[in-house]
Amino acid sequence: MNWLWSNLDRVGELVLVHLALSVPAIILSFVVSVPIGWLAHRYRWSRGVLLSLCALLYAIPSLALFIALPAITGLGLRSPLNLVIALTLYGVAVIVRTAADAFDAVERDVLQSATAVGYSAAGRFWGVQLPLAGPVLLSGLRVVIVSTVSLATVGAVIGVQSLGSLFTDGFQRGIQVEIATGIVLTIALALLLDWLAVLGGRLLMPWTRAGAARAGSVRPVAAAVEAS
Amino acid sequence: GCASGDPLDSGSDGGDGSSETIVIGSQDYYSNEIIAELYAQALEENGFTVDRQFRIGQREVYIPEIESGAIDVFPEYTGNLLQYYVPDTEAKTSDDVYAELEGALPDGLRVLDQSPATDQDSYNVTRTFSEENDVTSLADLKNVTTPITLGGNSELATRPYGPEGLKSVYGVEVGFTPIEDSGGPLTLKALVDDQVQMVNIYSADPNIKANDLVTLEDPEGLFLASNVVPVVSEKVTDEMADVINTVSAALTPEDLVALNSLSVNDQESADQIAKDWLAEKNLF
Amino acid sequence: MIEFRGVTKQFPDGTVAVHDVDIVIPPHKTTVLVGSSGSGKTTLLRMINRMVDPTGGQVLIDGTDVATVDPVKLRRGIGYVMQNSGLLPHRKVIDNVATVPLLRGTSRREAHARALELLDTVGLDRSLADKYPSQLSGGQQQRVGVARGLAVDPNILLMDEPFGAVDPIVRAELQQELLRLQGELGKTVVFVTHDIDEAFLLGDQVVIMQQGGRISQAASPAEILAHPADAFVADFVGADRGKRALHLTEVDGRSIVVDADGRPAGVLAS
Amino acid sequence: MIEFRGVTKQFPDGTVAVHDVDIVIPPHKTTVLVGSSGSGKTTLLRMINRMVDPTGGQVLIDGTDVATVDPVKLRRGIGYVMQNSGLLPHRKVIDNVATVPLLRGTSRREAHARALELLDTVGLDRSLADKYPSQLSGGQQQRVGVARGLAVDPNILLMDEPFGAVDPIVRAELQQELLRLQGELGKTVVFVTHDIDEAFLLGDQVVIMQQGGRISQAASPAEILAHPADAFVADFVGADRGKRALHLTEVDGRSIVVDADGRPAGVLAS
Amino acid sequence: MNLFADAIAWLVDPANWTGAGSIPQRTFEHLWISALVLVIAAVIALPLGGLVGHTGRGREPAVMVSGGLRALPTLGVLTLFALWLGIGLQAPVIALVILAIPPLLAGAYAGFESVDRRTIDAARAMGMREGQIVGKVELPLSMPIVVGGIRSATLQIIATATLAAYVSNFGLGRFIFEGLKTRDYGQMLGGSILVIVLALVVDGAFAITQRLVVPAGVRAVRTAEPRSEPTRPRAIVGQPITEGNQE
Ligand SMILES: Nc1ncnc2c1ncn2[C@@H]1O[C@H](COP(=O)(O)OP(=O)(O)OP(=O)(O)O)[C@@H](O)[C@H]1O
Ligand SMILES: Nc1ncnc2c1ncn2[C@@H]1O[C@H](COP(=O)(O)OP(=O)(O)OP(=O)(O)O)[C@@H](O)[C@H]1O
Ligand SMILES: [Mg+2]
Ligand SMILES: [Mg+2]
Repeated sequence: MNWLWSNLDRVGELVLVHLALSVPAIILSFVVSVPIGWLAHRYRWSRGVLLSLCALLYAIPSLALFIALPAITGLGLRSPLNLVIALTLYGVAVIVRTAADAFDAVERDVLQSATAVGYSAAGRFWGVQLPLAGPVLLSGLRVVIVSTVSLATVGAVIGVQSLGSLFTDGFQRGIQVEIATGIVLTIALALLLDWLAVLGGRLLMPWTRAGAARAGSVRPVAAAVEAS
Repeated sequence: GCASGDPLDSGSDGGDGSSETIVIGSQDYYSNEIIAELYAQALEENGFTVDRQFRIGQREVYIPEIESGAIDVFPEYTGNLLQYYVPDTEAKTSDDVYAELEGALPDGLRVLDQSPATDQDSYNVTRTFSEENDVTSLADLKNVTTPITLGGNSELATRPYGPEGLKSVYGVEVGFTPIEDSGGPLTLKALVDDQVQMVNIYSADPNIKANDLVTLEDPEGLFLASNVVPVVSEKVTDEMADVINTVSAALTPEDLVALNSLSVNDQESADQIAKDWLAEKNLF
Repeated sequence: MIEFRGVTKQFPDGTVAVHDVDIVIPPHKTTVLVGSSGSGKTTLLRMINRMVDPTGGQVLIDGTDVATVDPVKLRRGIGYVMQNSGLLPHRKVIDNVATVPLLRGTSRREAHARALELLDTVGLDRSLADKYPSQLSGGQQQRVGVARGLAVDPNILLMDEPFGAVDPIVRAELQQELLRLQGELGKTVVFVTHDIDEAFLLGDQVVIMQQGGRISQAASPAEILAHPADAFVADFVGADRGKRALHLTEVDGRSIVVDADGRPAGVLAS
Repeated sequence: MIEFRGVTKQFPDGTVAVHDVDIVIPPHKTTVLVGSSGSGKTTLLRMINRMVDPTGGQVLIDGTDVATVDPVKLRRGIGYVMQNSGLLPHRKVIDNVATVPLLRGTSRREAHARALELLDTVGLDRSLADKYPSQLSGGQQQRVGVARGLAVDPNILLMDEPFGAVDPIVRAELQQELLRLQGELGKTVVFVTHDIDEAFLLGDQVVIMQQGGRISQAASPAEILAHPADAFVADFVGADRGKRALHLTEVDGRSIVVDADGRPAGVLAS
Repeated sequence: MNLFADAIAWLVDPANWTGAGSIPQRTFEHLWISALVLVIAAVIALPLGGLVGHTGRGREPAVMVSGGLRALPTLGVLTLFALWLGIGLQAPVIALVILAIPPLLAGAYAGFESVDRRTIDAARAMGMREGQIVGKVELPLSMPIVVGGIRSATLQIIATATLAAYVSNFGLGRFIFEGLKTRDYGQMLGGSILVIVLALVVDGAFAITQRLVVPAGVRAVRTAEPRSEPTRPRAIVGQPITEGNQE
């Protein structure tokens, strides 16, 4: 415990650094994935290709990507930008499939009816398709938030500061409290961002709350619970 | 207040105009950070402005940054640094190493005075092992009949003082198990649990004493001496150099072990450890 | 008046959904397209607002070929109601009703005021205005759909099985409501169903379609019953079998109308 | 014979789905439970095969309280057909039909032979035996569901809106098929629907249920039409309004039966 | 791009294909630890997820656990357990099991949940016992999603098993750490390529398995989607809206 009290400054600093690494990566991967997901949804043939590429991306060991990336981007090894790019790539790998599913999940009838009442193609995308894909996109975003915050710690192995530095340092010095602090803070940070995303989702998509209220009141399937 | 760096600042933009700010770096290693902190606080005591860019990582990462001028002061170790520039160096003793190092540094970089404190690779065995096999020196290992496995960071496998060196210099054959905590608690645990019989631990590591390990002597000079030494850029003025030299001179090998112990055993922060030591030594 | 002139639609995969259709849909009346699944009703309907473009022939509205009109503009002037109401689930009821006026650039205030009136028109309580579609029952959603279709006061209202997904009791209610509304508003309604009862109830003109997108007969319900154009129509409306071949029987002093299978169809008014 | 004696069902959440129901379901006849959504029809039906256990009263089959019978055994002896056919999507048609005999330990060979016969019985081609349910049309699936319900030659067949999800034309076909089958087999059929037309067509006895799980009237269709027990029933069957209040009119020399709204209901046989 | 040439050179160097610590040995080790972890995690997560999906109870906790575990940084867990347990396989196995549980758990409960309640209802009405419902109905019908969960867990395990090398002398991660520490980036990248190839091969094997274990009828549902609709097919289903919309 002694460690924690004498290092509050450093811990606070690392939390900020960690945020600065993961938040841009989360936002970037979301922004990049939505159009890719839309492509996969819109053009069936591209779906297989895009989703396989994502699976491939996902299979790259993080450590390897952190090292190989500078060779491609030309950035310094220690540049946090590398890490942000790598995390973004992983985020994209995670979220693209969900994004495609999100657009698939929008009911055709609703789109048809939007067309029928006179939405233009662009108007329909922004006004109908995107918001209605929102709930599923949000679920994808939440997975990305959690996994990105957690994955960002691996950068510490190659010397990019983050909450992961508490693991490597605690490991060298044999301070378990330090590692535990890192773990707890990583989880807390992930859950905090996740909570913010949920909150944002509620604000931006008020109809989902209304829908949930009704879904809850729909009568339970009689037999599932009843006759067992 | 993020002293150790704005995360989006890669540190490659060295000359940001304010000539009085001096950038101090450190390895991603607690002991090195403490020394860097000593320099930093000493300089601050004397009215200089310091920008701390600590915990940068391995040598291959930060050396280019020192060379590019992004970092002005960096605590180093003479032997290890020399090997970085001259992998097949023949120098062994403190003075030889220091002398050769001065010549080996690229233009624009220099080392200040080296400190008496050393922190170099050393091979350690448990007291039990030492007594049972009657081993106190690397040369004695020849007589050990049971197989010996050496534990240390993976790079040790290819270093001149690694298994190859042991074989060529002392004629000892050892196995090798990589353990990636730079001679930290995991290495120690592996040794104590007899998963490995000999480990590479930095000589200033307080765990050697705390665990009653036996550091094997190195009569043939397998390891080069490695004293603490600051590498500095041209931005470091004579006044600054004086301050740092004063610190270096005051730092004894025992001090370094004690400082490390404060970090590992008492879990104090580098900042606190440095402050207390400077106060105790009453340097400025 | 809507006029189909030799209209054919062949989809890219080769399916001929509508084959050489000629028909006139009179204004201010309800025309019902009826036929079994896949007979091309929806396709025919959608050619009116250019959701589908014909591969042959012309569709004219008041003499203008729709092919010459910008589809988005065209659609904004034609009401459209579909089976599952097609409401936008992320918009409140009032915004759903006001969708097209808003798209057209009507001020929010005006559009909302008009939307509230429309809720009255279709018999919905104004308190529902701030709910989301998912909070409404199926029948209420359908009414909102109708209100939306009426929002720009279109001359033409296209309805594609609007009551197909609600239960029979609510459906009966909605049918009555539509009859009342149509009595008041007198729109040109084109209504698709595959329920012959519904067609007979609502249609001034009933168009019976058969597989392959051909029209078998287009006439008033009574005429179709009295003189089915061919065996397919007779069979389809059931004139010569089962439920529409009726006779009378006495039960406890009341005249019960009974079908060919002996099941009662109703009571004869004395 | 199935007998309900003072049967009540209150769900754990407090909903009273069925309230103090007394009714006798005669053997070898079709009894139809009809009523609007939520009136407790399904709950009543499920108490027969113990998918739901009553919270009050007794359900007797041929004098035995079902509560004393092992539910699994009970269910294996009672046919059950539901709305979406409830077929197992990962089993071929033939295996679906043979499910219960196989569960009972009949040999595979025998069960399959019987299943093929049953396909004939419900009017399905034997070539469908090796298809999966998803490869069948809705109507065909429903027939397979009926065949499965008949597989153990049960005395009792429970059908919960079996034709609720197929289109009206197919539905009419299936209804005729059921009438034919029942003419041949003479099972005790309990049939749930909320379509009063279907109830009148199929039921020897029609049980009209109202909200809160109470029975309003149980009688033959003609009786119900002639003498509705109360205003609710009269309204529900439409005897005093709209489509069942009929009168005659002449069109081109034929007698057309027309309802209160002036829409034709059929042609009077001369 | 020079780096990639180094990597290829390292990969084709016959010296790296024989002896202790050779590519075949490391690959085998990597597969071995991945399989071990997968089996342990599956034994924990699959029955639990199946239970949650079958009963519909405990869904909230299951969602929270799988979400929360996802947030657990593997590196932290690995180092913490390594401090307690020392070098060797125990710490990485524990860390990887924790990593693998969320996708497996989620796959299992989502799979069981995805089974149409009405199908289960019908099975019960026919007189199937609970065990038979699980074994003959829910299990086969949930297979596509359950196997999907296993597949994604496996991919993660194989990619992350490289971290095992941080605390043990095991697996393909050794090449990456050795390369990192000795600045032999060709070796590092070569090692990474091996991991990627391994992951893709295993994933491909899974794709084939998935085909085999998914009941034929369930597959047919997807291809013949419009027909499976209980109501009449809607003509436009499955067709992107292009008609009249070319503006
Ligand atoms: N976009 C399309 N591409 C290919 N074929 C289509 C398309 N849309 C409809 N069809 C086919 O055209 C025929 C007529 O379809 P349409 O939807 O007009 O029938 P419908 O009478 O409305 O049927 P339902 O009563 O089922 O709604 C059908 O065979 C259908 O499969
Ligand atoms: N398992 C259950 N738990 C709580 N309430 C239930 C349950 N099952 C049914 N109910 C309630 O009991 C009442 C009767 O339901 P039931 O399913 O018997 O109606 P129904 O007449 O079959 O309706 P529908 O025509 O919609 O099928 C309804 O109010 C329903 O919400
Ligand atoms: Mg249609
Ligand atoms: Mg029901």
